[in-house]
Amino acid sequence: MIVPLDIIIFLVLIIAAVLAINVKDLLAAVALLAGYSLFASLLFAGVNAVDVSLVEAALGAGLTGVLFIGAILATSRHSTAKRNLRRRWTMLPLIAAFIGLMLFASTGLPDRGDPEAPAHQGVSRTYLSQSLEDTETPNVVTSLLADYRSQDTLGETLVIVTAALAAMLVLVRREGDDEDDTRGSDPGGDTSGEARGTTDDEQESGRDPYADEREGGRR
Amino acid sequence: MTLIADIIIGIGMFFIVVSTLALLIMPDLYTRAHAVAKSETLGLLLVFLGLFFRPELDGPSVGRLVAVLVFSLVANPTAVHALVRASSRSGALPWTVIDQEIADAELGTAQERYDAVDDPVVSEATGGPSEEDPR
Amino acid sequence: MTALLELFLARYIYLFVLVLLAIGLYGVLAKTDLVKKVIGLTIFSTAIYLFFIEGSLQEGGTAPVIDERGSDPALYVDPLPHLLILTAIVVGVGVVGVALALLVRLYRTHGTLDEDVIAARLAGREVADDGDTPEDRG
Amino acid sequence: MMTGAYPSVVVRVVGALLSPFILLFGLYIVAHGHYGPGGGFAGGGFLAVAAILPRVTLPESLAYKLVPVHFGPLMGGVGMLLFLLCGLVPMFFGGMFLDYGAVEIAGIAASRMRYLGILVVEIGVGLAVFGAMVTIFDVLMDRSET
Repeated sequence: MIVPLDIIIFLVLIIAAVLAINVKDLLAAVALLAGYSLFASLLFAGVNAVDVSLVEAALGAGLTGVLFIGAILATSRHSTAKRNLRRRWTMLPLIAAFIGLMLFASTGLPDRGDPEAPAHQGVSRTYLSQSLEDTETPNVVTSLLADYRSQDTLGETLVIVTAALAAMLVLVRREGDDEDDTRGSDPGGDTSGEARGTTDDEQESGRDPYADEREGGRR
Repeated sequence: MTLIADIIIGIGMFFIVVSTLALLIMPDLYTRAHAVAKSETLGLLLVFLGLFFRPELDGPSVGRLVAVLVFSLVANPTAVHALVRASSRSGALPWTVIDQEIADAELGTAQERYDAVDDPVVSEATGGPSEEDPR
Repeated sequence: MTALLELFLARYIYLFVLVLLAIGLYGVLAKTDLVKKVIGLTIFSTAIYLFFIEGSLQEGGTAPVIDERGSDPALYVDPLPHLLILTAIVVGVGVVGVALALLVRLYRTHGTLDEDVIAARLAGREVADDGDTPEDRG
Repeated sequence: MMTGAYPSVVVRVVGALLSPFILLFGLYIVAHGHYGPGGGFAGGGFLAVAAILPRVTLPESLAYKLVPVHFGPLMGGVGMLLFLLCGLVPMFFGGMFLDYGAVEIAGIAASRMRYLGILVVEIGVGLAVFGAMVTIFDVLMDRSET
């Protein structure tokens, strides 16, 4: 991998992550998140992790975005949550402490691309040299996934199916299940509940951000 | 052979760079989308055309390249079309050059003009004569 | 100076990954919008994937698909982290799906995704009437 | 909402045109995992995209006839069951759980047997991921049936 290109992609990743966290329009945040995943998949391809790159591009960048957009259209497009400054200032030292700890721990890690790193001395050498005669499969990741470590894969597949069933269990409306949809229009004591209507109308919800952009373009 | 391939790929990369520059310096969404839809598709086409002249190309690679080329030629303009259509329905106005004095003179009626321009777009999108929504 | 540059080139992955981890952690901890929390979670986990995959790199290694050069382990990168991260990405998508289902359910019940508002409302209800709180199950 | 016919004929035609090819590409990815990048997880993702693309572009009656709502949980269960059965078969031949090399069929070497076992496992994983993703999408779109 060419190192300057690597660094540029990392800078793009950082910018996309900061914007995705900070932008008000949630659909824009999801678009930035998909771009973040796509550049991460480029980085995976750069270090010869082709299988991971393919999965990240298909599932991480594609399907995650679709799921996010579906959920945002089902709820509310604009992030109207008020800033909680007290919480931010209590969290920042915590994050700084975490990063400092990690930085201290990373001094014990091997250099980048070191062939003598301890992680490479283990069982994966056996996998690489034995895969072709054991399973007739040139792609070692596939033979690892479905043969040498297939119990791991069995567990992961079970997790995926369980996640789908859990989502069904949480969200499917059943008969006689009418406590939904009444609480949303509840004229309760809070103020921000009324500010967030359902946004099936594109014209109303789209007017404000584009008006800002148009003013910026005319100046 | 390799020289021809390099020249064609270079021209294609020129178009991609130009479209990226246009994406950065163009003033509004419509001109940016125009740059992406036309110039970048042409650049991609030229890059793939140059790859066909590379000497290390074999049979399966040609098939894959053609498949990727057809996919991107179909999908890229469609995505831009959907994007521009959605933004037009949301009421994004195209960029126009206006003089500062005229702008100051018209400042009082800006909201009125915004509504006047906005309404035809909305009515066309929701119930106009060119409507093709089957629902 | 050159020693510093060499140190940077050998270690810059850890630096960038730590910055991404910090951004993701900030999104999870400091934002009150729940969708932003899920976005922060995704950023955090993708940074972890990057760290893991960069650890699998070996100088002079190519993609772990055995070709005519033979099956000498020094010719290929380490395939084991690829397997682990491959399954972790798919599980991450499943986790995001369940989290979004919970968010939609919360929105149906409370009409908002602001964490502070929901927490205050839940606390208020609990004080007001103890037993019958159907929204607790949401 | 997101599902239903997209009100532009270009997007509808391209969506209808592309989704069978994406389906084919997903099947290729699932089956080609032995020789290149790919396998059950990525292929299942592409299959799920091929099922979701008609739902967001084509009319609902057509899209939900192509891939019905109950297909998601069904395919998830079928894939999981295929994986489990593939793991159980070697136990009847005296092998361990998921040790396909222990299966003895005349004329097929043990390494070839493991090759075929990998193929069956990949297909099971692909079906499970496809079913799970389609199910999560349908549930978020409020289209699931109990």
